[in-house]
Amino acid sequence: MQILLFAGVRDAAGCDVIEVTVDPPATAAMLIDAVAAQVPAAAQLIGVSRLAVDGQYVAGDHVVERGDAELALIPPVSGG
Amino acid sequence: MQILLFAGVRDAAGCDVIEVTVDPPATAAMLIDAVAAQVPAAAQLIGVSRLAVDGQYVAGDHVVERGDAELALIPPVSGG
Amino acid sequence: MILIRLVQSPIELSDWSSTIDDPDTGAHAWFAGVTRRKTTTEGGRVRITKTLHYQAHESMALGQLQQLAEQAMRTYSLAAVVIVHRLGEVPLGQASVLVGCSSAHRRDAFSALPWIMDRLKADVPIWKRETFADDSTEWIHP
Amino acid sequence: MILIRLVQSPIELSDWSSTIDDPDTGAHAWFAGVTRRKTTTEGGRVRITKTLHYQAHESMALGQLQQLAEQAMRTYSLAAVVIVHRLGEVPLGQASVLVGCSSAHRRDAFSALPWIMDRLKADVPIWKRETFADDSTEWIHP
Repeated sequence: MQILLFAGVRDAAGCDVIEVTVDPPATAAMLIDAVAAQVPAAAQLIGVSRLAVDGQYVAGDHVVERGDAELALIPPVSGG
Repeated sequence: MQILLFAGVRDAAGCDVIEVTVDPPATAAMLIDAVAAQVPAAAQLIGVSRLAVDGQYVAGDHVVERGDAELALIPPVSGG
Repeated sequence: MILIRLVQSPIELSDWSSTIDDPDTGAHAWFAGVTRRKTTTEGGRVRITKTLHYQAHESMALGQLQQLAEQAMRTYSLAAVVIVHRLGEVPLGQASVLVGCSSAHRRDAFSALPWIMDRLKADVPIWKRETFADDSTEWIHP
Repeated sequence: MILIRLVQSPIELSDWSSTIDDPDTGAHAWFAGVTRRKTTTEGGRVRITKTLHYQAHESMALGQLQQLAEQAMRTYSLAAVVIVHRLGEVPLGQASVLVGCSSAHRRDAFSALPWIMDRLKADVPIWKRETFADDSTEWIHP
């Protein structure tokens, strides 16, 4: 599954989007762990990030279905 | 002593300034009562007004000295 | 920086917005009190306002505003305060008062604005006369 | 009325100030978050900021801002809410965010502004990268 990356995680990964593979059923927490495994330099920041599905935050135990939903990894925000 | 009038009290009195006479020592409360006696139509409003001496509110027992201090009767305000 | 003004012409926020700029502030907050069409009385009746007129004891109002601005600066660690009050006729939808302040952090600016407005409405010798839709008028003495 | 914008150019309050006008509102309140020169770290060290850069998940940020504006409208009986956030480079002294709202009574507008800013800073996917005086950069992930 493809996951959009932002800010510190994007810089650490060196790309805007990352491909991760997890066995279904894939929970948000599993996807976040999979990203952390691929970008170990930002593992701590990824550990405090949230997953958003189609623009809405989901809990760690949310099961992400395969399909065309947009997945985004949202590290702690600092707008304003 | 001359006392500046404003808003509802000014309209009821029909003038911007009123002359009142009280025996010294004149307290703020006595001056306010003297204005109320001269403008009975606004007595209730005058009763909830404050006296200001040279732009500062004073308490009812404040003794007003004769001289060139500016006295103003300040009914409840409604700016903003 | 404190800026206090009583004005007879329309208050445009854009004319004043740069007055509170300061490189060490991160928060700018503004409040404008605007002439409202409807007032609901305590009895629940809706009165329609046609226009407002403001009168002041001008020298005392300037002094009282200066005092409360100084106190707000100290209490809320503000870098700047501007208070502009309009006098005379204020048509519907126009601002009668504008208060702005800047601070390093937003909590201070957010706390200062209501504090300044509460004090202004309690102590600054300015009075509002409402003209209602039926052309009756009334000085407001809350 | 809700107006949500992400912009790449300077935010001028005067460009937006009329957007919250409404004849039944008596209170207009604005907050601008401005790039500050000094930041004091938790350890008490003062860092000098040279410039800021903002990045967003734009579609999600617009959706989240719309949701929180709708919630603010209901919670505080607002007539209008406008939220404008700048993206890209934001030089010192310029606004990164502008929030405005109008309500019948001032308490609601005063309460809504900090509520909106707190929610924005907690949940809206926008990130700030600071460039310090020594040209080092850092994404802020509080």
